[in-house]
Amino acid sequence: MSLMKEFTKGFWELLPPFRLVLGLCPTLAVTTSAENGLGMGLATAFVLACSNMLISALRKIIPSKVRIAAFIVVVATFVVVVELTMQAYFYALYVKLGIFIPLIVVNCIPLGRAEAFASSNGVLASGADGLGIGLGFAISLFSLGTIREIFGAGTFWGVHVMWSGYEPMAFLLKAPGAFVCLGLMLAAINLISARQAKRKLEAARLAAAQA
Amino acid sequence: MSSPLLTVSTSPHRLGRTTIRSMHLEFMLALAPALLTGFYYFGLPGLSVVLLATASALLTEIVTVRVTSLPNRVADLHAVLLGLLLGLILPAGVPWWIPVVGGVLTIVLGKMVFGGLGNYPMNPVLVAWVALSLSWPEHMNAYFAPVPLGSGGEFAVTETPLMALKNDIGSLEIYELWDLWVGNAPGAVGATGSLALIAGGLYLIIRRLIPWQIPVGALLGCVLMSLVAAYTDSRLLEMGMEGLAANLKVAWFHLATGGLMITAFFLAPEPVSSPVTPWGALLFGLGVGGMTVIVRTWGAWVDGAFYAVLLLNTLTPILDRIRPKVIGKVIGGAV
Amino acid sequence: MKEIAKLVVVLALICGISGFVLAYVKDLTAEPIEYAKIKNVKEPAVRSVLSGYDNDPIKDRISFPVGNDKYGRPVSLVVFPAKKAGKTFAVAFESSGVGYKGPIGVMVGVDVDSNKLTGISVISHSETPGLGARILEPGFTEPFRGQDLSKDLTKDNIQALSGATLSTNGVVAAVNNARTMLAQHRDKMVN
Amino acid sequence: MSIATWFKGVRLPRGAAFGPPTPLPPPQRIYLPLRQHRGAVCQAKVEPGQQVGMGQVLGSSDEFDSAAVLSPVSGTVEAIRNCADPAGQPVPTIVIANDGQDIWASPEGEVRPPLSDPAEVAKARPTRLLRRIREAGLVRAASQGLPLHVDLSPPMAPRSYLFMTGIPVVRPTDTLVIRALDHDPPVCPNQAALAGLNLTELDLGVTALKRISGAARVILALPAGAVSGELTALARLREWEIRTQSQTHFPYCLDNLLVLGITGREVPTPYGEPRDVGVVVEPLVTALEVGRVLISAKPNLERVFAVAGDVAKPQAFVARLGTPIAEAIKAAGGAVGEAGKIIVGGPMMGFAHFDAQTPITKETEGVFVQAAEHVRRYDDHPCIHCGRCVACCPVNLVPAELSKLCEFQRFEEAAEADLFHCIECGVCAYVCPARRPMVHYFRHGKSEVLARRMEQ
Amino acid sequence: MGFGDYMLFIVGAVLVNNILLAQFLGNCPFLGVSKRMDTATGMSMAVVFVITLAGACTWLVQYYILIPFNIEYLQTIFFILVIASLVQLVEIIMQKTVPGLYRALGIYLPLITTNCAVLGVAIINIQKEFDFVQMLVFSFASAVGYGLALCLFAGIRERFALARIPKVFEGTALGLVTAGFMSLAFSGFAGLVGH
Ligand SMILES: Cc1cc2nc3c(=O)[nH]c(=O)nc-3n(C[C@H](O)[C@H](O)[C@H](O)COP(=O)(O)O)c2cc1C
Ligand SMILES: Cc1cc2nc3c(=O)[nH]c(=O)nc-3n(C[C@H](O)[C@H](O)[C@H](O)COP(=O)(O)O)c2cc1C
Ligand SMILES: Cc1cc2nc3c(=O)[nH]c(=O)nc-3n(C[C@H](O)[C@H](O)[C@H](O)COP(=O)(O)O)c2cc1C
Ligand SMILES: Cc1cc2nc3c(=O)[nH]c(=O)nc-3n(C[C@H](O)[C@H](O)[C@H](O)CO)c2cc1C
Ligand code: SF4
Ligand code: SF4
Ligand code: SF4
Ligand code: SF4
Ligand code: FES
Repeated sequence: MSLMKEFTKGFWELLPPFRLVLGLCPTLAVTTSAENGLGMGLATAFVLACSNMLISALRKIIPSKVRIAAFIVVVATFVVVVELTMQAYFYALYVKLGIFIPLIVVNCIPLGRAEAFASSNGVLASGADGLGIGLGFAISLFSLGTIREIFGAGTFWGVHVMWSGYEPMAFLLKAPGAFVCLGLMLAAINLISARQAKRKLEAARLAAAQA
Repeated sequence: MSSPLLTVSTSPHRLGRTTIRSMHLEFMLALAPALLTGFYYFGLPGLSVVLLATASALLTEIVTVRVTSLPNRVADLHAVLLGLLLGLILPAGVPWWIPVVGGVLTIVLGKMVFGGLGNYPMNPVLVAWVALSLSWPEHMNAYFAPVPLGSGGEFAVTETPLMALKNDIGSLEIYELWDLWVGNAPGAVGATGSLALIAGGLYLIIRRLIPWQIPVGALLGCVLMSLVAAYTDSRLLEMGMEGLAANLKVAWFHLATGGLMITAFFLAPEPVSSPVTPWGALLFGLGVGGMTVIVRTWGAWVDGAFYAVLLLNTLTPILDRIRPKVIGKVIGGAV
Repeated sequence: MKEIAKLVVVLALICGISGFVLAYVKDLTAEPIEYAKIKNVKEPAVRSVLSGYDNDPIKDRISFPVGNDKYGRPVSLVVFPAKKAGKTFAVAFESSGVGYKGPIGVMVGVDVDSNKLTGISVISHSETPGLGARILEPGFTEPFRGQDLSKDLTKDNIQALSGATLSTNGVVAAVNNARTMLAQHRDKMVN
Repeated sequence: MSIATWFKGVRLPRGAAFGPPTPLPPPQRIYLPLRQHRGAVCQAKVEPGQQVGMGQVLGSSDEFDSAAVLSPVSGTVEAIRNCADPAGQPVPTIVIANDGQDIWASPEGEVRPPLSDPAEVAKARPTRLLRRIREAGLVRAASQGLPLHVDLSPPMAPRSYLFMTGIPVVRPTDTLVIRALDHDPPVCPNQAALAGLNLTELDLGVTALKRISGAARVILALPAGAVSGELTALARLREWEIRTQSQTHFPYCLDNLLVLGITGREVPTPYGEPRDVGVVVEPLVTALEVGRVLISAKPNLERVFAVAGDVAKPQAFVARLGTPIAEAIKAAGGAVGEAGKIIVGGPMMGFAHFDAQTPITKETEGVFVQAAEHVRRYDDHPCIHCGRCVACCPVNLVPAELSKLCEFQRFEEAAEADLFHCIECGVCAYVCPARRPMVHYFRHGKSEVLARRMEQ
Repeated sequence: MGFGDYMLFIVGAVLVNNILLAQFLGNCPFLGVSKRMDTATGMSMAVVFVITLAGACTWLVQYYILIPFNIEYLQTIFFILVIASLVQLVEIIMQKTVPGLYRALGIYLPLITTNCAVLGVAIINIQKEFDFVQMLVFSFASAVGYGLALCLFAGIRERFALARIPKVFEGTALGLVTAGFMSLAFSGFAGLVGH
């Protein structure tokens, strides 16, 4: 049960990059299409889940003085594994994601989770946490990529989806569009959260009134 | 013993006549000559672009204040002014939906996201213009050749003087400078009539609705940087144009063409995003003028005026730190 | 002291293991990576610039050293020959020129008998989408087909992109580089 | 005035020019706050029910910075209660029912022998003149005025400003400015006094002030176009300089800015005064009162003031101190239109009152009546950064930023951005198209900062 | 490269291809420490210092360790370790030798370890095959560009603190939109430097 909870918290409560305002660079840079977004997200999720588990397994052995260095080595190892694997089997995607694959190392999410969660929790829980947050990240990137691709290129996963005369709003695919889109999406999420909070508050008030 | 219904509030008890709404009405008045010039040369297509942009901006504002909790300040006519300005800097040959989308972007993205008038960091009209340009560059270059009203000619997309200059410095000689000043040249609907824009701008300066430092700085910056550009341009020498007179001709050309005049008098002095301090405003103006010519001469874009404003907008908070000495403040005295 | 020794040992161990793992993974993926590069980048390009062959240009590729890079490591040129009845009548290989934002890699196909281009295909570039990136479009690459390579190509021979002169120049330069390369190594390419 | 100031401040509408002040009959009931100036409150020296005569001391204090309150009429003390003074602060106030007899408390009301020879005054000991002024209960005729004897006495010790790093100010006074200008038109008592100018009183008053202050140089600051031949002749005789200036270029008739314009000396703010740069500025009304007190040897029981705005006949009056402003408004033909605001002082810097019974005091320069239709409402619109306030602020502040800092309760930062140098002239609010309550923000900010510093 | 070329190179790195606004590197600290001008300037200085130093160290590692031993595929892991230890080292040395500077920059140093900009610039240095001097100039100029964007951004955000911003946009959301606008503005520099 609690494993499930560790897993699902990444999808809303701790949804990166919106809730944890971390990992913004890849979010902004690679989400020019749904495919890129998903690829980047999954790569990160893989690194996150693996490094979380390994770090959790090693947590008793690693002296706390060198733990950050050790974490970095572990994360970086998995990043290189992903780098090589993608190059071998997903070459086209690898080329598109470019420098942002190696940058997963400094993407604050894996290190942040290592420090905040894996270093003090069991292997399974850490795996669930890493996978959940990683998948949450992948979903976020996928959504952002979808929006930008549909309006900015008129396609989804490379397939035309807008009406025939539609001329895409290329602005969305460029750097300014990335920032603006992410900002608007964050605002939308804020709005939903505010509504949720309000509803919860009202429900509580109603319950109190009834009692 | 006390008399009823007396109002008590802080001084001053008498206020000037200028309100935000009246200011905006006067801006529109000041824009009227440019709009008429645009109508004269670009006819119904030009007029409809302006009207569409204005209507779209106004409608967007109305809808936005309806569906959000933002205060309803439609009556201050800000949206109308923004839409008008946007329409005036669009080419007459754009498809109908460009001014419509532009109006929406201006209001929603440029203004409302920040909470409305007073809060946005950059000129909303120009934010929208650049977003449109990055998105649909071909449409945003659909400039018509002028066809004076009643002459019965056909509108056709053509090269603007600045595009011509970018490709070939010899274009300096093609255009009659007088045509450039009255607006008889290809360009955006309301940006070609330099004289009309100057007239409106002078009105605004005299009415003290814009600080004189910004337009003066912009024109000065443009002239100075044009001289630098001309001085370093070997192509001029190859054409046999040499000396100060030739360089001044380049400066004169830069002043009269493209978006410089509407920028100097209407877009750069946009209050919210420009500095409030006198020296800050002057530097801002100089920066806008100089940057315009830099982009035109060495940059990738054909015209630099609008980008220049956005760039200088990012500097506004820093320019605002340049202040005059406070009268009565003793040097060395603490607060 | 013991403490520090422990720190060092643990870190060294982790690093060492990591090194071993990565070396192993590197080994495992070396083949697939090489294959992926050719498969994904070169093959489609080769197929689009060559036609009328009855062999498999990818399988029959030849590579020969054409010099050293600045660290002294050898650089090879990979040539994809198009053969009919065992005779090479055209070759495709990669060449590059400098565009608006860095190098543009172009797969150039040349008919070795007539010295005419059988087609070009841009395989790597970092030009601006919507501007320079239009060098990818058939409208731009088609006019190259059939151009005579016995002298340097110029912009006027083809359909230059308006607003992207630099990108255009980059592609033209790549084709001209290919001409030089072909002249130098013709014997190694055609046999 | 320098070119730099030409573009600053605002041009206010010119009100109707005033003739000489009309005498106002003493009212039935008189209200006398026990503090009518900046400084200490007086203790009441009478009790309810007690009979008082004209000139009788109703309240006094041992503190130096206070001026005695003398009865301007004869009658009965009705009550002593807290009423709002012109600044809206509650102050113990003596209410006297006027018996209409105007009986002096002491025989003929004389306290000291008259001093009516300018030559004598010019040589009199300053302390002697000061004592007369103090006994007459004179207060500098300006909002927030000091007791005149305080205003004229050199500071006892180098001034230590609350907010300044103790720059000692011991500059001897060398210039006396007689200000016949009114800073807040159309409330123009000095202009009215100038219209009915009594040259003898002026001569004597200025001579006395010059003697007391020790100034070598006297400058008459007059409204442009109001220089009469007689006045010029007197000025030439006495070697006074005359300077003229527009009254409607607000706020350049305020003391500090006037001193800057005339002498080029910058009065340090906050809380600095012209005398810190060697200048004493006195309103014309005060100079005349000094002259009258010396000639008549009686205390000052009257005040010249203006009633302007939405009244039938805007004009200046001379009335007993303590007269409720309602009486003055009635005498000016009554308010026109629906009741809006009653403002003690002018429209730019005066205080709006909720009570028309507020009395004329020694600080009152006049009353501005505003009909409801002319009352302007402030708005809570965000600042639109138009910069009009910056262009106009006479002391070169950036009011836009200050107002935002105060609005968002960042008071300490506002103080660092020179909030305390704001003279609250209201120019920024006047020109603000967003109708922001600028002066309200500034006062609030100042009071918050002061409160916090007091706590520390 | 002559002097003029270097100038263009610098303008390119600072303005045209601004690592932050055009290349999306170092966004987390960009949004994290830009609420006030003074922290932004502190961070900017720290970034300039670390990026330049890290650029040099990683360059040396690349050409004197990775390439000679043919282990370029370990670039990522080597670089991040070099950067992390470098930051630690700088912190310790600074604390001992220039405590004043340490107090000013110290709190920003750990943040920088997890900053894409540092590793990103190090990798770009190698990808673009810069020589040592070019690398130094590029790293420094990129960092200055980062600092410039950060300070301008902080100026704008300070103004937001004095404005009634809609609730849902408060904080990061509006920061992102504004960063987008800045990126829009910086696109005006496009083409100033040809390649
Ligand atoms: C609010 C609005 C937004 C629009 N946005 C776009 C757009 O982004 N791209 C586009 O090509 N057309 C846009 N259109 C225009 C219509 O889709 C247009 O009819 C369509 O492009 C068909 O063009 P055609 O007339 O060339 O067939 C928009 C229209 C509206 C009303
Ligand atoms: C954002 C941006 C992207 C650009 N991308 C390209 C490009 O990809 N290819 C190119 O040749 N020029 C590019 N340019 C440069 C300009 O288009 C430049 O004006 C052009 O190369 C000059 O060529 P023209 O004579 O064909 O207009 C770009 C400019 C900007 C501002
Ligand atoms: C590079 C960088 C890394 C950060 N890492 C974390 C982190 O791991 N965990 C965290 O809670 N905040 C982290 N922060 C700070 C957050 O972005 C945020 O500013 C902080 O949590 C304060 O949030 P608040 O403004 O909502 O209080 C980091 C900031 C930066 C610049
Ligand atoms: C001369 C002038 C030009 C203006 N230009 C713009 C503009 O380019 N963009 C804009 O958003 N608003 C513009 N405005 C309107 C401006 O946003 C609005 O007037 C102020 O925000 C409040 O008055 C302009 C106003 C003036 C005075
Ligand atoms: S704030 Fe003060 S002056 Fe205003 S109504 Fe309240 S008590 Fe009266
Ligand atoms: S800030 Fe103060 S001094 Fe300046 S105009 Fe406003 S009220 Fe007057
Ligand atoms: S006049 Fe008002 S709106 Fe304009 S800058 Fe000043 S405070 Fe802001
Ligand atoms: S709210 Fe501020 S301005 Fe108003 S009375 Fe109180 S302190 Fe003064
Ligand atoms: S992801 Fe780039 S700084 Fe955090």
